[in-house]
Amino acid sequence: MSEEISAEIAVKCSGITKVFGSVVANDGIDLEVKYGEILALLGENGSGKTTLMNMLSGIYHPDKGNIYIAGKPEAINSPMDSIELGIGMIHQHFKLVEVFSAADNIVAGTKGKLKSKGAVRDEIKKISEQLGLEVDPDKKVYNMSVSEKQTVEILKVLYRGAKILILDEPTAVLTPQETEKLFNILRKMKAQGCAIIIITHKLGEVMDISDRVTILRKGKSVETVNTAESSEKQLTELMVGKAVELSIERPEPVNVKPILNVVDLTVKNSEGSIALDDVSFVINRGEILGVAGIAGSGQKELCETIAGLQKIEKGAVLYNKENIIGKTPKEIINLGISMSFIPEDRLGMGLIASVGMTDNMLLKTYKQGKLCFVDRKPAKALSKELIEKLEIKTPSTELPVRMLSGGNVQKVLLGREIHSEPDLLITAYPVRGLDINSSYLIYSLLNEQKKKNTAVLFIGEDLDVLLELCDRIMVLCHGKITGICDAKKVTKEQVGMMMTGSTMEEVLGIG
Amino acid sequence: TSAKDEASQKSADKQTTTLSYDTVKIGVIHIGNPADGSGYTYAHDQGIVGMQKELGLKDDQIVRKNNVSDSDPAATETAIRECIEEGCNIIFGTSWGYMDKMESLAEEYPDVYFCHGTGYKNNGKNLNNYFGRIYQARYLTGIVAGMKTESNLIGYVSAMGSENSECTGGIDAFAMGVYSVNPDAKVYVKVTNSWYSPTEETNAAKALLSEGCDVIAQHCDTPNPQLEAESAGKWGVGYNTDMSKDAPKATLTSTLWNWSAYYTYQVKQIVDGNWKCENYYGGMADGLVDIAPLNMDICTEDMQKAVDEAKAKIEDGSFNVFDGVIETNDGKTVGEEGKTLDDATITGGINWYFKNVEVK
Amino acid sequence: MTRLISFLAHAVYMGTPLLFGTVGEIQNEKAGHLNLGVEGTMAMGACAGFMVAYKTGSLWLSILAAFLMGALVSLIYAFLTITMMANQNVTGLTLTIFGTGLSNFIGEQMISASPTGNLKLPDGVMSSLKNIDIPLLSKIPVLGEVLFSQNIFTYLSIVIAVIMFIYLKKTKVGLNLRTIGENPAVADAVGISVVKYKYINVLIGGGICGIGGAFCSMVINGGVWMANSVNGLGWIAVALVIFAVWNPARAIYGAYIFGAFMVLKYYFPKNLGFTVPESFFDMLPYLVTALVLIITSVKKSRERSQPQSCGINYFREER
Amino acid sequence: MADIIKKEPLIRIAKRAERSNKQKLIIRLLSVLLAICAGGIFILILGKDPFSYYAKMVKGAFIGKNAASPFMPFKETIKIMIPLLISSLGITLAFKMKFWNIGAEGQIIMGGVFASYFALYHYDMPHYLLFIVMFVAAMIGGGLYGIIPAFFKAKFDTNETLLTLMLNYIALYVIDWLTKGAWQDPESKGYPKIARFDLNAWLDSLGGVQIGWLIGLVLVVLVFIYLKYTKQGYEITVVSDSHATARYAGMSPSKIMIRTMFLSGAICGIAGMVQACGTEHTLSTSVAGGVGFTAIIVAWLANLNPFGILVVSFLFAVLEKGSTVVSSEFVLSPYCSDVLQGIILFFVLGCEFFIRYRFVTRGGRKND
Ligand SMILES: Nc1ncnc2c1ncn2[C@@H]1O[C@H](COP(=O)(O)OP(=O)(O)OP(=O)(O)O)[C@@H](O)[C@H]1O
Ligand SMILES: Nc1ncnc2c1ncn2[C@@H]1O[C@H](COP(=O)(O)OP(=O)(O)OP(=O)(O)O)[C@@H](O)[C@H]1O
Ligand SMILES: [Mg+2]
Ligand SMILES: [Mg+2]
Repeated sequence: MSEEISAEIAVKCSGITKVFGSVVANDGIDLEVKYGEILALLGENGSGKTTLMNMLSGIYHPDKGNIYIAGKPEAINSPMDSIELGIGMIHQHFKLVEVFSAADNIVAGTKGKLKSKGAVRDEIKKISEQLGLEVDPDKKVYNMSVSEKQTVEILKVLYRGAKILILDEPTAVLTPQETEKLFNILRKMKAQGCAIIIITHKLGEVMDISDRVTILRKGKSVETVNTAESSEKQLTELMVGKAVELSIERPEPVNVKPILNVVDLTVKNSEGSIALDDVSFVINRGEILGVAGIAGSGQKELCETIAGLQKIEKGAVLYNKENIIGKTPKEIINLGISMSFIPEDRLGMGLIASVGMTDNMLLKTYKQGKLCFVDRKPAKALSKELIEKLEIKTPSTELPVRMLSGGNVQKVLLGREIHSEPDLLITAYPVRGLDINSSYLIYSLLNEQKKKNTAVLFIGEDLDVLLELCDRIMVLCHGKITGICDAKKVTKEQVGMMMTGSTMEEVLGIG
Repeated sequence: TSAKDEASQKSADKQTTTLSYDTVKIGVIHIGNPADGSGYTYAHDQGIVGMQKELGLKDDQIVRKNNVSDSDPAATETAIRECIEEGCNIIFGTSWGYMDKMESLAEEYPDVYFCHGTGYKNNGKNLNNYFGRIYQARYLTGIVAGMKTESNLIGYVSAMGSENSECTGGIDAFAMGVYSVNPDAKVYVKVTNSWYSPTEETNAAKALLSEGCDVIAQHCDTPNPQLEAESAGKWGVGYNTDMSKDAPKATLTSTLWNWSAYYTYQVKQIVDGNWKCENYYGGMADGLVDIAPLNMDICTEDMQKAVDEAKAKIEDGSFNVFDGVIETNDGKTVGEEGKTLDDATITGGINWYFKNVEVK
Repeated sequence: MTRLISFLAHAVYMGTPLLFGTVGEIQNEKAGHLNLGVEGTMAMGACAGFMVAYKTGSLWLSILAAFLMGALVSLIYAFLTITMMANQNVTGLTLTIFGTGLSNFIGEQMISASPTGNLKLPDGVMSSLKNIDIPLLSKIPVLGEVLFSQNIFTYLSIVIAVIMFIYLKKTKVGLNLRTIGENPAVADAVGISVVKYKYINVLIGGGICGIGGAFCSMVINGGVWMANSVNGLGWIAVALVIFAVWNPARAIYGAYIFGAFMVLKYYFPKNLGFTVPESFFDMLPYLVTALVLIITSVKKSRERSQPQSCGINYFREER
Repeated sequence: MADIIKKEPLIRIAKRAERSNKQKLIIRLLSVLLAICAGGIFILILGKDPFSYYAKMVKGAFIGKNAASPFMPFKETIKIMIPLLISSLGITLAFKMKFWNIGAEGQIIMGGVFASYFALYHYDMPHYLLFIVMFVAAMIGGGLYGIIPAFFKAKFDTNETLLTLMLNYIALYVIDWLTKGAWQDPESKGYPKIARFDLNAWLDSLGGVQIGWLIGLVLVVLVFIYLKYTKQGYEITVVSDSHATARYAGMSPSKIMIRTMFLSGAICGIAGMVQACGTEHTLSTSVAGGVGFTAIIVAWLANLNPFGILVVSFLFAVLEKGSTVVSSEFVLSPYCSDVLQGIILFFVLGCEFFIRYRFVTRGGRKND
């Protein structure tokens, strides 16, 4: 069983299989990564990437197969074993204790006695300086921005002296600038001899950072290629298993007329600081208005204000010239305003995780039935229709949606919202964490809405997509609008600069 | 309801059932657990055991239902029904709260004799009541406490407040006993608001001790007040059973129930065909109440003498405790010269405290 | 003044079993386990402590026994909720039924086996349970009489609370435990062995509750065995955890404040010209707890709240 | 430097695919069987024969020795079941909303108190009118008492588990106070208690048992329909899952929470009224008598299914009634039945595990 494996090979998986109930998540996967190398792991949603990495980090236990670390066969029974082997993983969802300080989060679980605050601070400082990270050790996690949290996660791993680093979709929530910073750190670590495995759905990033790419499809490892000898197109085809056309159409807006007019809107967030600062803009029927901005720049509050979920400080939101401020969500619905809104946190807000599709379809229409009873028949029919139309993978309309994969959850939500034939569709990060194929499906669904003369507010994070899909782009920075520009006339760099605070005038040089 | 009609029909035919020592079967409803080894339930159960011995009944002629909360009518009913189920023809309910349920079940089962302890109801057919002049014994223990106290402060842990005539009357009798030998002594009362609560009783005793009381008397079910006195190096007067078993260094004497006197009398009456459905209100002369032998390690011969003298007067009826005009602690008086309080007042109408009592 | 001092000293005395229960429950909750079985655990500790003292005459052995018994019955809870992932509330309630019943049952069996018909602790134990004046400290006016002229259990409870405070706040294992209580998935991912920590802390917490039980049976009941000696104190201890905002150091004075409410009725002046119903005094500790619960929630603070994962069982592969 | 392959643990836990309803039922039945066996061992330790113990217990809960009324024990069993069933149904509403209402005890008491006011002071109205008045009063009493924790939970996110627990004790002392004060029976000759209700205020009996059982059965159906088919039931599902989702759908989680807790408390209040007017015929501190706590266990074991609750509460009543019969026949301590009940529950609770997980032994990598 023990074949000779070079100690240069940091991780070697051979024939790893993992089954959950009736789902085969990993099916005889092989993978290899050397010290001083960055390997990208690519695959459609549900192809088993996270599962495989979770086995390296000791969260799951493989049903079959062997794992070799630094050339030796190892059984990783728990995260502790994994850490002892020098493996550090940054998970798809942050694993941080919200009420702890950065330092406590970093130190928890490490060996040895609890060091004094000063000593810990010095150590953290030393590591951060080496790689150009910045973090305040005493800051509480709940006060941190997404990228700060990410930094703490990285420090956690480094503090333990990991030589093998696994990052599961670390860039999904980062701005391009932050991503670049992260990549610089990774390159430095690679130079220091670390082995790095990174998972991302963004092909540009794969091309940018990795040395080699391993592609998973339906739980199997189908191919490993050298990044330099490959192209985005080839990777996509390997991942999907067939040739695909990846382009976003942008039909010309027709019948454009204003539907929503936001005037001088100021909103505080739940912590009491200003989240939206004197914001004014117009959304038109028949166009897609993109919103760009670093996460936490007020996108959430904007969506929630329009949906009637936020208290405001001042300003007005005129919907067909009627001010909807002060109305409850129910009143907004009752007014006959059909507004649809896809929340940032799909399962936390928008869907009922513990029940099936049928009951989820009812969420906004359950009041319609006669008397005090809920009429489930139309909802069931709608579920079946959506399963067919959107290729939602679920064994039954009654399986709790919590059990569905992320991509399918997204389709359920979007399907329901679109089905209500809204005049205004608000979507926030609708493709976050989705694979390329599913993402393009969503884009075409949005375009379909646009063609039906719906107004679409699209809050996105991938600037390439924003630039390709939207008609106009509004850029938010710290709750202020730094510019609203024609998507066809700006570049990615210009939008990026506006996201960090430069005004449109400065960027585009318009006096 | 038709069963009920039938039943009352039957009862009309034969008001009382004749029983023999072989066929008699006795159900006892206990509020606590006789196995606890002391306290109210233990005292009643000793009475049952004594009666059983006296009359030579077999073990299976006694059915016990233990831990039947007397503030739980549902549990009470279940317990009584179970006894009847098992063939009991005499039911003794030992606690006050069983009264209403016993009354209604007595109606439903006219063939069964119901005897309820400590209450007042009587249906003239098959439900009577039994209780005793425990205040007589309390008076005697008051004499002991009054002679023993050095600080002239005597503590009294009472389960219930002045709304309860049994407790209040007991305190008054005790305080009168104290007064008879030591007019300077005061009786401090603290109320636990519960018949059985180890924690509350300890706390009440502790508080009394901290106020300088050096004898702790009690009308509650655990020996904790005695034990608390013992660990403080002070003295006490127990209740229900001889608590010198629990606190030999502290308990001067205890107010005792000797329920076997009643149980034996009652069962005999029934079997002998002498059931008259009268209420029973026995006293020291009947042997129903008494005080435990003085603990001579800490008591004196003088105390014994004083107790014996008073006891003789009570037994021969020349002294009735609540005789004459009684001064209360709010400056009023009750009673009339040359008369004694009637039993109805004693059992249900005492809500005043004797002049040397202070509720703290 | 002396009445006030006795009142305060008495409050400390009554606060003692509460302090054990509260510290034990804090440790449980810090491990993510809302253990409603404190009452039953204390009852079993009461039984074991008493019986061992009765048989051996050794105070220290009896405290050890109470601790071990508390830990042992907590093992049932731990196994059911940690390994078998049973609902914590229901398991805790069941533990209370079971523990109280078994404690009373064993006591009853022992009484019937005793020749005197009662169980009384040997004099040696009783004398070691007397109040001990701490040299010097007990001479401090007021404070000395209130705090430093108490029973061995009281001192032990304070020591345990302080140790627990240091453990939770100042040590690595404490930090690891708090991580588990907040988010076991995080703890697991950083290599803290969640199951082991949970078992150890739930068991030790139970053991501490057990000692509190021993106080009830051995001290409050003056050395004679009585059924139901814990008598609801376990429930107050559970509620007190909130008052103490999961901080064992705050639990110390929290317990004494609650102790004070429990004995207030015996010290409240009766000559004020109005009478407060006894029922009201009995209600007071619960009423105050309810108010404290509400007030603490009004001015909520993220750090000073229940550990996030409390009440939710953890399974690594769950999502 | 020998290659040491770390062994995998001897036993580890793995999730299993969803069980079918039939499998679930079988597992639950097996767990009850196992629990009974474990209880049997305890009985054996007591030196009694477990078979005759259980036989006597079951028989004792159904059939009596008295030939004239052989089913009296069964009626007693039903009487025990009634408040348990009704309050479990009440709790279920709250639990469905993930509102951990352990305050059924207090809500039962408050229902009892409100109903008793009419039974004590306005008993002279027509019997059925009185019944309706008491019924409504009980619902209002229990319901209002249920609203208190819901209000604070909605407003300040106050921990409801502990607040409801405290409210139980507060309610208890309210009765205590009524007993010794305002409502003390004037006839009680110096002993604090509340008077026995006038016959007019007693609940009718049907089939030899107070009508509460019928009320319970009706409530089973109503609660089932309410949760499964009504709009309000749907709202409860949504709120239980996520307040944010509910708000997003235009619902007001606070309103729903308060409404649901009103109903939950109101149903518990009915249990109090049924117990006071149907069984106890007076109001006492033990009108709830721990039923509120047992109801939590019942509701949970029944998986919050109203029909399941019917079955489980009946089994509990059998256990309780049967235990008192055996313990007096076998001359056993009353505490034995608590211990036995605990043992049985521990096993049943533990066995729920096998519905969702399985143990995998080392090397045993089969997948089912
Ligand atoms: N807790 C669970 N219990 C049982 N099955 C689950 C559970 N969680 C997920 N699944 C199964 O996992 C599948 C997908 O889960 P997962 O969210 O990991 O996919 P994914 O690859 O992340 O998808 P996406 O990329 O769309 O987010 C579902 O179809 C479901 O059957
Ligand atoms: N805990 C779990 N329980 C049950 N099934 C699971 C679980 N985790 C993963 N799966 C299954 O394993 C499959 C692979 O999931 P995994 O999360 O590894 O996908 P992924 O490649 O990481 O997808 P994504 O790109 O969305 O992150 C899923 O489709 C799901 O069916
Ligand atoms: Mg993944
Ligand atoms: Mg995913």
